[in-house]
Amino acid sequence: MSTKTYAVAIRDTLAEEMRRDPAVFVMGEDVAEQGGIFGCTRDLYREFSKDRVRNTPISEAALVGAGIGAASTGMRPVVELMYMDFTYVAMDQILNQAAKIRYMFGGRARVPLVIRGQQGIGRGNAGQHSQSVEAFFMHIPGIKVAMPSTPADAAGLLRTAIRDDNPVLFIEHKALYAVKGEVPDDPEYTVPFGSARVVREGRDATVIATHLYVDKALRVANTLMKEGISVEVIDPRTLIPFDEQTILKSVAKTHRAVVIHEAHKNAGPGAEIAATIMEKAFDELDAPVLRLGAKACTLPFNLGLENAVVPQESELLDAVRRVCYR
Amino acid sequence: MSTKTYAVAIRDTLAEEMRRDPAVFVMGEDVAEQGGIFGCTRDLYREFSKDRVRNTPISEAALVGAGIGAASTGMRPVVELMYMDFTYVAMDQILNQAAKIRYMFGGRARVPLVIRGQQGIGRGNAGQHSQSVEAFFMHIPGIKVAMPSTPADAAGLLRTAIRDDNPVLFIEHKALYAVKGEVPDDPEYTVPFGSARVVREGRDATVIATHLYVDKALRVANTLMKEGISVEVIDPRTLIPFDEQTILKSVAKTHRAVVIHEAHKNAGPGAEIAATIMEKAFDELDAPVLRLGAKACTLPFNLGLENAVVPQESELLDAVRRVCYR
Amino acid sequence: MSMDERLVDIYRMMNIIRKFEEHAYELFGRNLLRGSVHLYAGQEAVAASVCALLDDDDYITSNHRGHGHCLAKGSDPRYAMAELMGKETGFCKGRGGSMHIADFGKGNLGANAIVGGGIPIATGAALSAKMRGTRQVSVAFFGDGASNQGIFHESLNLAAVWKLPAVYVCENNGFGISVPVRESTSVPDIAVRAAAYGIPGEVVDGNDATAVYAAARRAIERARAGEGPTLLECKTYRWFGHWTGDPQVYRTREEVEAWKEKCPIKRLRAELLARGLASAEALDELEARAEQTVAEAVEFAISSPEPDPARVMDDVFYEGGASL
Amino acid sequence: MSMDERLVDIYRMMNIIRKFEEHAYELFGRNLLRGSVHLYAGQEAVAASVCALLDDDDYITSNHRGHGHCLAKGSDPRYAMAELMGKETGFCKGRGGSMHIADFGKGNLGANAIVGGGIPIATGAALSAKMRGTRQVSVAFFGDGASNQGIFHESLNLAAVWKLPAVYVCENNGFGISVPVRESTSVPDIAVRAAAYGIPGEVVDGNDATAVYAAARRAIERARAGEGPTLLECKTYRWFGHWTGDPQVYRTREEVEAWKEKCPIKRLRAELLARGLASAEALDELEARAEQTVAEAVEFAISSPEPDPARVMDDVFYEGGASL
Ligand SMILES: Cc1ncc(C[n+]2csc(CCOP(=O)(O)OP(=O)(O)O)c2C)c(N)n1
Ligand SMILES: Cc1ncc(C[n+]2csc(CCOP(=O)(O)OP(=O)(O)O)c2C)c(N)n1
Ligand SMILES: [Mg+2]
Ligand SMILES: [Mg+2]
Repeated sequence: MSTKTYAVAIRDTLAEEMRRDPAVFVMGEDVAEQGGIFGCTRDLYREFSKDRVRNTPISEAALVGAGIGAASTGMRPVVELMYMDFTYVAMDQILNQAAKIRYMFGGRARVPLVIRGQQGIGRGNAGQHSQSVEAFFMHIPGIKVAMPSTPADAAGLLRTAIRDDNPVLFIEHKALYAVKGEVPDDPEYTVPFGSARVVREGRDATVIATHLYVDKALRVANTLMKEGISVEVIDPRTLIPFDEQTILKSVAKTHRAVVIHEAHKNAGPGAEIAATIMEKAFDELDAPVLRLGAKACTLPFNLGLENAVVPQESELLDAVRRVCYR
Repeated sequence: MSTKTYAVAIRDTLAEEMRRDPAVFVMGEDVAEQGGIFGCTRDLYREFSKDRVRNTPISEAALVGAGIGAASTGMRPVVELMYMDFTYVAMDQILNQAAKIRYMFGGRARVPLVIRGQQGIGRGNAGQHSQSVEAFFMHIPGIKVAMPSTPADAAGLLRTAIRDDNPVLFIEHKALYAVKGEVPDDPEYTVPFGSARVVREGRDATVIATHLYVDKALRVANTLMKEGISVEVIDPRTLIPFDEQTILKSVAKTHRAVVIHEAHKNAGPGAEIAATIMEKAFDELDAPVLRLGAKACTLPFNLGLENAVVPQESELLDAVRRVCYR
Repeated sequence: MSMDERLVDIYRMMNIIRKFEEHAYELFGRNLLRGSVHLYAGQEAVAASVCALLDDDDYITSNHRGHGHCLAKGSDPRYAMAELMGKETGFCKGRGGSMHIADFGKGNLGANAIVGGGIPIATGAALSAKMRGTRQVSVAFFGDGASNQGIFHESLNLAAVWKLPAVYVCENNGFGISVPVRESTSVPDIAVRAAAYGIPGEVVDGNDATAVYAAARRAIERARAGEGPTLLECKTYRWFGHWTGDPQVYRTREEVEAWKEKCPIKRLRAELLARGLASAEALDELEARAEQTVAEAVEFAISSPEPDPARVMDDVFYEGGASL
Repeated sequence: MSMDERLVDIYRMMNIIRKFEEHAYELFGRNLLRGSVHLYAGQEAVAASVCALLDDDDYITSNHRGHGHCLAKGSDPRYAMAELMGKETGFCKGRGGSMHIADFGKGNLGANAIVGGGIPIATGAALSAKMRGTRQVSVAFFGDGASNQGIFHESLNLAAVWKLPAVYVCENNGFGISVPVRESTSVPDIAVRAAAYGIPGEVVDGNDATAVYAAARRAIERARAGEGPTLLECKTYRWFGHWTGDPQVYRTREEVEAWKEKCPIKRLRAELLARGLASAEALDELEARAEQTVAEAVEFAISSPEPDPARVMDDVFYEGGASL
C-alpha cells in the first residue's frame, strides 16, 4: 500500500500498464510536457517518449476516432479528454462508432479503447466545463462507464478498463484529484467492473452515491447515526455494467433508498437507478426512491449559484429523513 | 379540417409560418429541389426561393451553429437534420451552445431556433440511422423537446416551436410520415408545449406512450377492454416541458402506470417519467411503474432482430396485465 | 504482379462489383432487400484500382456506398450479399446491413452510415501501423460530401502532423444526394484542400482505372515510405440514384446517359484490348465468371438462414477472457 | 474617423485591455477571481484594430480568451470585470464568468469555452445579416488551436459557399495551451487554409496594430461589398500563461521576454509619436485614463452584490409572451 492522490493513482496505473503492454499508449491535448492539465500524465513522456504519450491537436472527434482505429488494429489507446464536456464534440465517434462497432459488425471486432478525463464542479469553470456526462453513455449501449471515487478505485478500475477489450468511458472528477488514499502497490491490482462497493453498512436506508457524493453520504450517515438512523452507503463504481444485485440486496434490507449525484436530476443516472429499484423491488420499498441531482439549469459560474444548483449535504440529510419518517 | 399526412402537416405548417413571418426560414441537406428526404419541405423552395429554403453542405455542426447565430440576430431558422442520429455530430452546438446561451449569458439572449427531423425504426436503416435521441435533450437543460404522434399535433406543435423564443428539438418519426389524420386549417392552430394529450380515458392503468407507441397503446387498450381492464392512454407530446400534472392526475385515478417508448429502456425517457411518478405519487401506486423500451443493444438491421429489440404490443399487453393483476 | 497483369485483375473486380450492384438493385425491386442501399455502379474504377495496390493486412474504411470497397478489398461476395439481406451468414450476422459491412480479416474496418465517420478510424489504423512499425497503409474512402464534415479536416490535419501512412480517397461523384458539389463545396477540386495540411493533393479521372491506379500507387508508396498522407480526388459519377428509391429530381436522364458513355468498365476493356493485354474472349470470360460469382452469392444469401432473434443481445460487449 | 485618428483610439483601447488583464491577474492572485481566466495581454493589437472597424451592430463571437474582444467591441469594463467576479452586475449576472461574456447590445454574441464553438455562430450571424439585407459584418475571433477543430472547416466552407459577410480572425499566439503550433498544426501559416475554401487568406503581424487594421479593413470591406469571407491570421503571442495558474513548462522565460520586446502597445506608441499623430503627453494621459477606467471597474465589481441563489433557476428559458 502507498498513500497517493487520485491523480497520482491514475498516472501510476497508466505507467504500469504501459510498462506491461507495449500496445498501451496515451494521447490527448497537453499530455506530454504539460503532463495533462490535471497532472494525470505527468512525466510519462520521459519514460515512454512522446510516441506513446502523444500531444494532439485540439480535435477531439478525430482523437477518439483515431483511438478507435488504433484499438481495432492491435493497439490499446487511452485517450485523454481534458474535460468530459468535450465528449459533445466527439459524440458521434463515441456513441455511433466506438460503442456500436462490435455489435454492428456482428461481434467480429474488438475496440479496447479507454476514453478518460474529468468532469464536475469545483473550479468555477461554468456551464461548458462543469457538466456530468455519464447519463448519455448509460443510454446508448456498447460502452462501459466507470466513475471512481477514491484513489484505490481509480487505480483498480483504470487497470480493468485498460485491459478490457471494450470501449470504456472512464470518468474522473476534478475535485477528487487532490484527494489522498491508500492504493495497493500490486501492479496487478484490479477492481472488477459491475461490482459496487458497500462503503458503509446500515439498516435503515440505502444511499447510492457517486464521485464526490460518496464522501458526502458518509458524512451524512455519520450525522444521522446520532439520530438513530443507520444508513448504508453504496458506490456503484461502474454504471455500465451496473451491480443491481448489491443494490437490490441492500434495499431488501433497508426498504428505503436515495440516489444522489452531481449530474442533473432530470433524466439523469439516478432516474435509471430509481426506476430499476422500483421495478425490481417495489414490494420491498417503504418509501419512494428519492433522487438528488443538479437542478435543471446550466451550471453557473458564481460559487454561491453553483452550490445552489448541485445537491448539498443538508438536502441529502433531509431526503434520508424523509424516506425514513413517513 | 383537412385530411393530410404527418409529413404534409409539417410542410404546410412550415409554409404558413414562412408566409406569416419573413424571419422564418429553412435550411438543411437536400431541402430544396429534393424537398427533404422525407418530403417535409417539398416544393417550398418554389414559393420561398432557395434563399429561404437552403440546401446545405453535409456539415450538421456548422448548420446548427449557423442556426444559433441567425436566431440570435433576428431570424427564426428551422434547421432540418435528416436523421436525428446526426445530432451526435452537432452535439456540442446543440447542448453546449444552443441550450446554454440564454442562461449562460444571464438571460440576455434569445435563441428562437427549431431543429427538426425524424428518428426511429421502420426502414431497415440499422444502428446509426434508427436511434431515438430524446433522452439526451431531457437531461441537459435549455432546449425544449417535442415529439408529435399525429398529423394534427405535428402541425400544432411545430407552429408553437417556430413561435417559441427558445431552442426546440422537434422530433418526428419516420414511420409516421405517411400516417393520415385530420388537421385544422386554421393557420393559427397551435398546440401548447407542456400539455399532454389524454388519448383515451381509462380507470385501471395509465399507459404513457410516445410516437408510434401511442397507437399501439390504443390497440392494446382496446384488447384489454375485452378483459375488463380499462386503460388510460396519455401522450405527453412534449418531454420538455413535461406535463406532470396530467400524468399524476391519471395515476391518482388508476394507481398503475406503464411507460413505453422506442428509445432504449436503459437511462431512457421512461426512467425519468417512472422515477417522477414514484417520487410524486408513491402512495397512489398499487404496482411499480413499469418501463418498456428498446433493449440495451444497438438497433440491428435485420427486421426480425429489430422487432426483437423494440417493445412489441404483446409486451405492453403483458406489462399492463402485470401491473393490474398483482 | 506487374501493373499490366493487375489491370486485368482490376477489370475482373470491376465486373464483379458492377454485377453485384445490378443484382442488388434487382433484389431491392423484388423486395428481397430492404433498408438504405447505396449502389456503387459507375465508380468501380476507384475501389478496384486502389485496392489492387493493397495487401490483405492493409486497412480501409468505407462509407455508406461501400459494396465496391468491400469486394475490391477481397471480401467474399457471398457474405456481403448475405449481409445486404440481413442474413446470419452475412459479414455482420445481419446486424449491420448494407451500410455496415466490415471484414476485419481483409483489413476492412467497416462501412459507415455517418458521412465522414470512417475517416478518423482509418487515420487511427494508420497511427497503429506506424506505432507497430509495420509497412501497412490505411485508406479512407469517402465522398465529396464528406469533405465538408469537420471530421475530414481534423483527420487530415492529424495524419499530416504525425506523417501517418494514410491515403484519403475522395470519390467525387458530383453530388451529395441531390446537392451538386458546387452548391455545397467551396472549391471545385476537393484535392486543393490538401494544401490546408501541407500534403500532396491530386485530382484524377476516377473513371480511368489506370490513372487511378497510377495516382494511388504514388500515394501508397509515399505512405509506405513514411512520407505521410495524400489526398486523392477521383472524379466520377454514380449511375443509380443516391439510394435505390431516389426519384433523382436533381439531374437529367441525359446527364446520366452521358456519364454512362464514360463507363469505367467499357473504358478499361477498350484499353486492355488496344494494348493487347487480354483478348476479347478472355474478358468476356471474366465477365461471365463475375456474373456467375455474384449469382452464386445471391443464391447463397437467399438460401441462408435469418438470424435468431433470441441471440439479438449477443455481441454488445466482448465477454471473452483473455485480451488480444 | 480617419485611420490616423482611429489609431489613437486603438492605442487607447489597447491600454484599457492591458490594464484590465493586469488587474485581473492581480485579482486572481488575491483570490478575488476564481475559475478559468485566460488573459489577452500581448494580443491587444488584434482585438483593438479589428473592432475599431466595426459598428455597434456588427457582430463578433469570441473565445475563452475573450476579455480583449469584449472591451474592444465597446463593452463597459465595469460589467466585464463584475462578470469575472461572478457578480449580479456582470454581463451574465455571474452565470457565465470570464469564459462566457456576451453583450448583445454591442453585437458581442459571446465568448465561448469550447474551442471553435463560436465560429459557426458568427457564421450564422453573417447569414442573418445577408438575409436581412443589412450591411453588417460578423467577425469570429479564435486561436491557432481552434483552426484544428472540425467546426472551423465546416464554418468556413459554409461561409464561402454562401458568400457570407464574415471575417475569420485567427490569433496565432504560437500555442494551444502547452502545445506549439508546429506540433498540432500541419501548416506553418494557418492562413493558407483559406485555399481550401477558395477565399482570401492573409498573414499579418498581429503585434502591429496598423498592419492588422489595414488587413482587417480589406477583409471587412470585402465582406460588406458582398464578396464573401476572409481568413485573417494574426501572428502574436500571449504574455501570461495559458490561464492564470499555468506553470508554463513549455516555453522559456527568454522567449517570453523576447516577445515582450515586441509589445504591440509600445510599438504603436512609437509609431504614433514618430508619425506625429499624438504627443507623448497625450498618450500618457490616455494610459493614465485607461488605468483609472479599469481601477473603477474593479471598484465597481468588488462592491457589486453577489447574485441571489434563490434566482438561480431564472433564465433557463425565455418565458416572455410576444416574439421578438
Ligand atoms: C453525418 C451525416 N449527415 C448526413 C447523412 C445523410 N447522407 C447519407 S449519404 C449522404 C450524401 C453523401 O454524399 P457523398 O459524401 O458525396 O457520398 P455519395 O453518396 O455521393 O457517394 C448524406 C447527406 C449521413 N449519413 N451522415
Ligand atoms: C473543444 C475543446 N477542447 C479543448 C479545450 C481546452 N482548451 C481550452 S483553451 C485551449 C487552447 C486553445 O488554443 P488556441 O485556440 O490557440 O487559443 P489560445 O488559448 O492560444 O488563445 C484548450 C485546448 C476546450 N476548451 N474546448
Ligand atoms: Mg458524392
Ligand atoms: Mg493559441
